[in-house]
Amino acid sequence: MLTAHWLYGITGCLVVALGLRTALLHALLLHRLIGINVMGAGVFLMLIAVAYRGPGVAPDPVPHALVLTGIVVAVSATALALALARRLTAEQDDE
Amino acid sequence: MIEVMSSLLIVSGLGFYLAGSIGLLRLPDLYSRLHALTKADNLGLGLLTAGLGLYTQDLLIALKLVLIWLAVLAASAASAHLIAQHARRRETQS
Amino acid sequence: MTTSAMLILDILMVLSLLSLAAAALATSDARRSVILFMAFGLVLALAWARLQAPDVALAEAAIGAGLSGALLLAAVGDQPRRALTGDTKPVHHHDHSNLKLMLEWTVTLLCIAVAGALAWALAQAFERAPQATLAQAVSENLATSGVSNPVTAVLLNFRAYDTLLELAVLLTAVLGIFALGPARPGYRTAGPVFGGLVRWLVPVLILAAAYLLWVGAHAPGGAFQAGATLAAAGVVLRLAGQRTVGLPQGPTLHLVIAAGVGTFLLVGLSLLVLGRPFLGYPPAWAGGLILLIETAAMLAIAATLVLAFLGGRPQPPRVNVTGGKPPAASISTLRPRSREGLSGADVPGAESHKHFSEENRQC
Amino acid sequence: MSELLAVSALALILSLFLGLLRVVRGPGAGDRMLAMQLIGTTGVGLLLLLSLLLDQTALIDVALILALLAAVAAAAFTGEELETGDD
Amino acid sequence: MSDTLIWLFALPLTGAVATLLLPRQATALANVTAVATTAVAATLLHAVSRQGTLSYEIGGWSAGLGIALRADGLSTLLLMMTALVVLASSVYASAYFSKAAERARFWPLWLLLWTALNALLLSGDLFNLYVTLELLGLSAVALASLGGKLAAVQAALRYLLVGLLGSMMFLAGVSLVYAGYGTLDLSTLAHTVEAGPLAWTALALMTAGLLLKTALFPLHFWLPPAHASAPAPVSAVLSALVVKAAFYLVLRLWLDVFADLLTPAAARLLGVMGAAAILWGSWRALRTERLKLLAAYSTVAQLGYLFLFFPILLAMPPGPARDAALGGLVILALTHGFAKAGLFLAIGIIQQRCGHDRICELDGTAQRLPATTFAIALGGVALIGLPPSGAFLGKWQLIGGAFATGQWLWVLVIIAGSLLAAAYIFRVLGHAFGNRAYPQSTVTVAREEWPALVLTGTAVIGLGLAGAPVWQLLGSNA
Repeated sequence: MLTAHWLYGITGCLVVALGLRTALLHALLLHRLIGINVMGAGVFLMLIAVAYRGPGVAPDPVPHALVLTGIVVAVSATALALALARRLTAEQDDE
Repeated sequence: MIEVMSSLLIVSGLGFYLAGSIGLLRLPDLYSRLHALTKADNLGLGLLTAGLGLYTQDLLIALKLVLIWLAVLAASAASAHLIAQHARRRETQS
Repeated sequence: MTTSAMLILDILMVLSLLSLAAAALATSDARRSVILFMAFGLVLALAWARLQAPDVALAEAAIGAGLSGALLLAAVGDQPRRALTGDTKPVHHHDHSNLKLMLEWTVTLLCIAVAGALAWALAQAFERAPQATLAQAVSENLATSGVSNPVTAVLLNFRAYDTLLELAVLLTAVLGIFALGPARPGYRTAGPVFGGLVRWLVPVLILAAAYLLWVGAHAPGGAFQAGATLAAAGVVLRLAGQRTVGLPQGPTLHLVIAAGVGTFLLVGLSLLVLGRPFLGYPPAWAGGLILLIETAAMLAIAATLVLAFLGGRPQPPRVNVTGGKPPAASISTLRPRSREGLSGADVPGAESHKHFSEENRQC
Repeated sequence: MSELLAVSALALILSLFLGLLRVVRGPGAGDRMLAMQLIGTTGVGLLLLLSLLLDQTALIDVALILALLAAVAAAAFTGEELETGDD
Repeated sequence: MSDTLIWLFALPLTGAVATLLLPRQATALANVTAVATTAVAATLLHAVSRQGTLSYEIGGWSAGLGIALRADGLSTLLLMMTALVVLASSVYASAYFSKAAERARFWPLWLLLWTALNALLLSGDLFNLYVTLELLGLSAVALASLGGKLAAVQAALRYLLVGLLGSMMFLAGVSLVYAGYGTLDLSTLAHTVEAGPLAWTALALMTAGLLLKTALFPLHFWLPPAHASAPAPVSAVLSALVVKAAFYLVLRLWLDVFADLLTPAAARLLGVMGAAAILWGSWRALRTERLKLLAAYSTVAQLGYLFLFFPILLAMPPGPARDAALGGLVILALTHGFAKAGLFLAIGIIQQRCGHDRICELDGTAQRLPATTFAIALGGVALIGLPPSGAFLGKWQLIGGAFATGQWLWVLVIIAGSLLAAAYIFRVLGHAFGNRAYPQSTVTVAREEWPALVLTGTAVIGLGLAGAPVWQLLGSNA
């Protein structure tokens, strides 16, 4: 019975749902973007919780590597979205 | 003996941490919080690292701990100053 | 005693994560939301540490708690000044039409269902607890991978192809940013206090990056963490008023941002031409090749993250920015033109009418 | 001794929780950033404790990065962006 | 021979780096890359048709620990279509972008998009597929925003957010799979997966994410503005290939990996959404004022046909009839790819020559741009599904399958959709052949008109004749 991975895994599920709700419903762009990032964090929590094998046991390194990749990809996407948003405001000001 | 010493250091470090957090919550405005805080958390971390360094008895780790403490000390002094300056500038502008 | 203390610690950690996520998403003030999101990232880094994922904790400490916060703060940057000292409540545009309310409830129920299904599935997964996981395969092949940190072995050897494509994603993002316009105007030159901070923080960050790169072969660390730390040095320099933050100009800049993908391809294809599998390092060479790729990847990652913070190609000092259209409003006030949101109904072609004016040549 | 470390970690996360309250409550952005500094330092302390508690030396490196990046975050928060006309 | 799998993604990626580093020679480099990659794709097609499925273990690590690439009949056909469409669009784009700066921005992103498409079609690993999806999404968004106008940027931003949401849902499903089965390799997973909440949730999440990316009604709202406001060659590739890549993954997951736990109800849901897409997309295409938007809405409708196959395929027992239906699906997808790409390229020419793409003001286009108008007509033949186009074969299989499995309701949808398609195509042609007198001279087949002609010609004639080889290729390693 490993309580820690349950605790963090279920938290991951809840965090995914929180992020998803904002990403779907919020009117403001920045919040949607943060929502998607929070959703990603929830997925990462699930993955790392799955990798956890209890105190003193080496965890599964594969999910760790996947999450690292996921973090970098998420940052790239966020950066592109912010650049698009900046251009969009500039274009709107031009109107 | 060393264990007792390090325990004492750690526990007193924790005291400063808690004092800092409570101060942050209870004190009325930004500037008083700033004063309370910078002292509390730096001392807290200082005592904590001293205790932990004593406990591990590993020179390399102790060195790293000192480095971390110095970094936090310098960084938090500067950032506290910057935040205060920033807030003041906003106040005068508005 | 220890276990119950850890249990309470876990519960508190999980509660902080949930409440920070909820708070960051509930507030309608952009800056507040970003700060709360940064706090969320910080606690997340602690959670990774707690779950014995130090590699991820390093990346999260550098990116989640630091860099993406800086990116988002820069995006909120041009907000009306009053929002900075006191959080004046922004005006809410709540039109409680029945349709909108219904939509909100439907989506909320959907999200609850998603959380439930995820938890249910995860429960089954924990019960199944697959016996032959990849962890075993990783540890069996670690000796021939060229590094002793299993996470680095997965990232740069066993699943190196993922990492190659991930570097391509970074390259795509930075090229997309370049195509969208020039960099932000920049920052005021640092005052004495800030200047003092920069003077020691930047060299320490660079040293830390080099350390993380080196240590990644046998301990937590590696190209990503090092790249993000190096990028932090660039961000600090930019904040202190430097314009180009040490990035090269023109073609050399392209060389740096393509360094990760380029080196990876060069190594992989050379091995292929020499009769080995693509990215199949000979065990004796693996360590060196991985370090080579990681160094190039670190530079590319750092450059990309800094460029993302600048918002475009760095402008050489004192050359006037022409043709740039820096935004006056902030994106926090920006709404997608249709109010329905992502889940909304069909958006007809109304928005494209402006496109007519493209080039009004005679037919 | 490990018990002491565990209880200390618990105390630190309580302190962190209190700091988070200030981040959530504000009221000003400055207050929030100040509280961020505190939870940054608390996080550093917690990481150091965890590194001994879980016997993971690498967490000391995490603490170092966290400390450095907290300063970067503060700088990002207070940086004075130029207006377009300032050039 | 299996080295071709590596070159298929390595060549465009190398080309992307090369065009970035040598912007002056970018156009030449990109065209060389396009020809070389197409040659590799043709080699692969040849090899797969003779030897069956090819696979490659990257780094020499066995699938599971490492990542395996796989090319079977389905993925090879799509790879070939991708190569031909991108090659033709590259030739077109070489003339389309007039400024050197535009070209320098365009080519690296273009080749990165191609890398993503090929990597996605080859990948046999779930997490790797997530990375390729992100690469595809980001490069597509960056290209779509190149138009630079407000509409383009706005559409690109929405496209990005939808794409990110889709990939996150996909990743959540992937995480569940790894949690429960301890593997990410598709073929290993196909053997170990078993019905239960875990597999259902994982499949539902991945499918939902992919449906968002493939713009199946009612998740299509982002597609028309994004495809209509991008530069013409980009629109061509977005409509012909990018949405189809996500569709391919749905097909892969449903028919190969999770085949054992599908229920008719789930397939029927996809069918209903597909039917709604056909009717709604065709109706909007008929009502729209702009040619580009028409083409974009028609993409929404055409994707609907592909999803109609799901309830029919699932109702059929494995055997020759099912293989024939699957072949019909692939031919329909290929035909649409070629026809829609050609259509967008042709519309781009009209837009450049006339300065607009309003349907009601197209009068006289047939006299001015006969070749381009002919390309539009050919594309129209394929979209309606008239013989001898490949779409005719595809729809024939679809109708036959619907009757065979007693689902005749779908037949009505197909007929209605085809009639609507005929209506919107003839509306365009009616205007184009309108005989308002224009003083300008006739443009004979110009260099940039060729790609559109070749693509639409392939859709109508090439694929109409190539039916048998396609079935053979799919059957040889089913």
